Amino acid sequence: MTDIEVRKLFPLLNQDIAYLDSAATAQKPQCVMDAVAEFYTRYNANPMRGLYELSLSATDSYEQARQKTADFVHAKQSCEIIFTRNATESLNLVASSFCERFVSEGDEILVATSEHHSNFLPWKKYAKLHGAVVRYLDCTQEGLYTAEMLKNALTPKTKIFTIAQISNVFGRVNPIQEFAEICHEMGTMICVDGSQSVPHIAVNVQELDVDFFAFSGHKLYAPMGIGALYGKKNLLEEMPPFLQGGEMIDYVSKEKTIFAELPQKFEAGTVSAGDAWGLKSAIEFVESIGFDEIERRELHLTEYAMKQMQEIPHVNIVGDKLPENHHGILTFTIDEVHPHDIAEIFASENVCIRAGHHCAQPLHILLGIPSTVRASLAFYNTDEDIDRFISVLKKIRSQMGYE
Amino acid sequence: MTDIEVRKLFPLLNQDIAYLDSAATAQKPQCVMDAVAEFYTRYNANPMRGLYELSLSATDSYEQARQKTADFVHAKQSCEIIFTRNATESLNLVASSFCERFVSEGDEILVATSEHHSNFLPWKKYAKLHGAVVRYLDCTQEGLYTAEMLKNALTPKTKIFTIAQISNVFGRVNPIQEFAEICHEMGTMICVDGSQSVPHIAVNVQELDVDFFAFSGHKLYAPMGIGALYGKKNLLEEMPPFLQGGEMIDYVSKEKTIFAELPQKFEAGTVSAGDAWGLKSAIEFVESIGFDEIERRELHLTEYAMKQMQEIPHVNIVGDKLPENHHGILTFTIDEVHPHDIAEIFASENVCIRAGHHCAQPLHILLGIPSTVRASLAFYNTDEDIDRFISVLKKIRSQMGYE
Amino acid sequence: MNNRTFYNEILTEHNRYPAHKHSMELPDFSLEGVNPSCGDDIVLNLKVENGIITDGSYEGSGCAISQASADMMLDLVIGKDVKEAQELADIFMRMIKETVTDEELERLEEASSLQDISHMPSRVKCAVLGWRTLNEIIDKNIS
Amino acid sequence: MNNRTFYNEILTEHNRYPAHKHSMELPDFSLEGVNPSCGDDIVLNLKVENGIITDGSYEGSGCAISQASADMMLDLVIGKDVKEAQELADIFMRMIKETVTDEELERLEEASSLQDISHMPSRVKCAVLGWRTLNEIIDKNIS
Ligand SMILES: Cc1ncc(COP(=O)(O)O)c(C=O)c1O
Ligand SMILES: Cc1ncc(COP(=O)(O)O)c(C=O)c1O
Repeated sequence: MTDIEVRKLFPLLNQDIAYLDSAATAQKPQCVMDAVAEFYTRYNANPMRGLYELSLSATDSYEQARQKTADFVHAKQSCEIIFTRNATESLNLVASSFCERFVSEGDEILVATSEHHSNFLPWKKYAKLHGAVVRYLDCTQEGLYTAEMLKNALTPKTKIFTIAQISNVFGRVNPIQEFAEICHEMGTMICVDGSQSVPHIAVNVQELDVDFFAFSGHKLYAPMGIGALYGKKNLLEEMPPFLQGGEMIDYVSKEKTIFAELPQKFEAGTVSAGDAWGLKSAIEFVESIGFDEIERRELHLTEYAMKQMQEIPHVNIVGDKLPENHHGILTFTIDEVHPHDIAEIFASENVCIRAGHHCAQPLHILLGIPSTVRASLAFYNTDEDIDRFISVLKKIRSQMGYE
Repeated sequence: MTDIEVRKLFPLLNQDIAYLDSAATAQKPQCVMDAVAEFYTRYNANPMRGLYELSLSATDSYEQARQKTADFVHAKQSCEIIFTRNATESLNLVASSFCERFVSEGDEILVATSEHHSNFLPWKKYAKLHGAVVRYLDCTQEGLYTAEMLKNALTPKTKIFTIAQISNVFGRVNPIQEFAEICHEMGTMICVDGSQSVPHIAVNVQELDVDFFAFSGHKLYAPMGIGALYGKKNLLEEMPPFLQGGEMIDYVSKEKTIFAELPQKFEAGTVSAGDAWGLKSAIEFVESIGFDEIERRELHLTEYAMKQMQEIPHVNIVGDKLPENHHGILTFTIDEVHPHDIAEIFASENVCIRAGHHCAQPLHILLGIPSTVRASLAFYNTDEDIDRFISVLKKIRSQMGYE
Repeated sequence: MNNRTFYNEILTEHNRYPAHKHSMELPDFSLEGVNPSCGDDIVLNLKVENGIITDGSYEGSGCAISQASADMMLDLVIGKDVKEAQELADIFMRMIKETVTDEELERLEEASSLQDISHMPSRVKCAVLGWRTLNEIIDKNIS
Repeated sequence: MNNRTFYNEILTEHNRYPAHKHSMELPDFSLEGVNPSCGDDIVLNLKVENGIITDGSYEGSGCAISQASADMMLDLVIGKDVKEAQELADIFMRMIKETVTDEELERLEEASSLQDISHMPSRVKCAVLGWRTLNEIIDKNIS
């Protein structure tokens, strides 16, 4: 695929802009926007309960989206996919319901220190509610977690270990399959935050043998407003619901409630069927490009950018030295220049990058850096975007009066 | 406005269909679909944290949507509007956070028996967690709640009373302003489920003086995937967050968390900015029609339908005899015919109505009817839709072998 | 989708004038079958002697499809041995899944009038409720 | 939006070579000002005698705008009486809100170079941090 072919698919990118903030949210291809409109034009009704044709179509399209999502991450059954608003809701759901069912006084929850707040605060909240303790697994300065480190941290009391497949600061792939094996040997469950992995690499939850896997649609070219939680059926079945309301019960009286089967048990209220239809379209879009092509393009761009960044004095890349350990995520600092000033100068040239702690404040504390700058790529970026990024990067210190 | 003018605005309705299930979800005007696409074409970025132009536009459009929503229900300040997925999430949020802050052992929560499961199950869940008791306020067979009834039910231990402004089974407007006054005199807070009222009548939360007010976008011509909770600022400020994760904190270390200000405190993770932009467009659409016109059309249709229904033997309308106490919600039974069979026969003629307990099972138990059929109107319906509905209604008993 | 014909006379007759909808004294087996999602609820009663279903009845409430289907089922299985009843249940289930031959269909007699339900995913549960309950009784107690 | 010029020489000089960024022994007043959302964090120290700000300094960290703005502010208010400092703070705040006259602007001297911040809603907090902290000290302790 040529750059021009790729760019044509993303209407927002047809302007004078270098969008390098895809780890925050991805731009949307036209087909995804069309799919959302298609849902409302052709299938719109409240799914699940209607007997009329239109409601059956709405239900059917929603369940097709679920099946597509299940296939995408290679879940065994579609009822193992719970639709949520975003990864944050997925992680709140699993933290709440898992802890309510499986965690009690004195237990431990192990959280990787590099986690996004969304995979950290919910565990802290529900650990506290159930009298458990949150412990942390620190990584090296390069963002490395090893089997050794994990083995040393697990105890017989560790009920669950939670870690991102790819951290939104480092971009390195953690060896989830190995970690899952180690955890399961200790009787520990493993929850994986896939927010930054599903847009970049093929995921197979059965091969990885993870117990839970959460991600957002909007980083995967889908609309905002839809996310997913994969969970192993036997675990989800044992867990109590999270949100309560319409569509998630079979019977309610003043005294008694019988919850619906999976997956409805975890989807209270009217579902976001339009956005789910958009997610289906986004997954089909990604599949039509293919992860081989996506990885090839993204690795090329990452290499192209890193090689130049490494040559600029006073620019320090966070994480590993090798481009293949970044998956398009380039977090960095510039000596003596505050990240917000860096971001502002980039912004003035219409290069969209992000400054701050990227919702990973405990990691920044561990690294001893209050905040950083992050440029993050998707396969729709081009060498030209990188050139633009590098040319601004080179002049930042001089613009701030240094050298 | 003529019927033809109205219908042209709703692409899905341009087919051989009588859509009479708007209380479940409303059809969407073209402008709303266009707005969602516009967001992704022009403003798409992750709101809140970026310093670059596009992210500022995303933030700005999201906050414009919040301001529009605040103005629509006449909130004093836009930070009193929390965006959620739907009314169900709004009600889970308020039940969780209100109970955590204000409810303890031995307190009471008073729930109207006609409530939708979404305004009933969350209160039950969090009441239990905090050792409080849920009590019920029953209505008459006609769906009437009076000041007298409420006064008799409130006790000094009642922390909050929750009731829909319009029940999704009866369609009658409850006297919320009067109820709020009664509650406040007793030191009880009042939470109102506005899911069925915002599409049909003008709402002013300050005049009503309610403490919380929840609704969904999708019943108000907006996309699925966006809802709102209004709460009085001083209460929301005192309440702890619900979902936890990105964007809702100011500072996090391993040990310490400082939550963000309103409204971010309650909006964890990436927000549904595209759907919020759709909600803004939907509200503008409703405002452009105007509630005078909406109420006029809907009352006409309700009258037209009810008059004919009342003449058909063996058809029993649930609730009040007067059309003005229905707001387009026509719940009924037919002697000796099961509601699912009724719905199926309607479905076979492409008349979209709904059978079941409409997520109001405790109410059905109170009424002594296991399930009912509901036709529900919006201003986009026409006399022709009603004619079609009535003509099927008339032949149902004979089709089932009666008479 | 229009003019779906499955509310035909066979169905409405069984619904209005069920032959087997009554209580039974001292049944050998009795089991409740429920479709929680739509509220159909029946109790199936059977008398079985030497492997033969000698009598049967049902009680409960639900839509015409669930009630008529249970009634037709009892018409069919009363007097048959348990193994044949299981075969018939199997044929009925396959009819719903559209994997049935014309010969098999004939064995279902009036119950074959429910064939069109296969196009109505939301009503399949109603049609199979009686059969599912029958199967459960046999699996648990007899075979 | 392009070529926004507020990283000008005045700003970068104050950021690189601040005149007042140091600790102070025995200040009369000392207050921490924080922008939690972007991490700017300063401690403002003041000496006040007979209503006159005789000396001031700040410590802390943050973006160039927050640091340079605090430095320019101290340039301006040291030697002035408290009432005038308040007036200047008021002018600065109004400059950000774009309700300021040219004459008023002149009174801000170098600090007026931050005028363009008014177009950058996300950086306004940074620019006013020092002034907000100054106001807080005066309101709480002096006026
Ligand atoms: C009165 C009432 N409350 C709450 C809800 C729940 O709304 P949602 O499913 O959009 O969360 C509904 C709609 O189903 C309703 O009618
Ligand atoms: C690793 C990781 N986890 C979780 C999230 C939260 O995703 P969302 O904001 O869509 O809920 C993000 C994105 O911000 C992320 O990068």
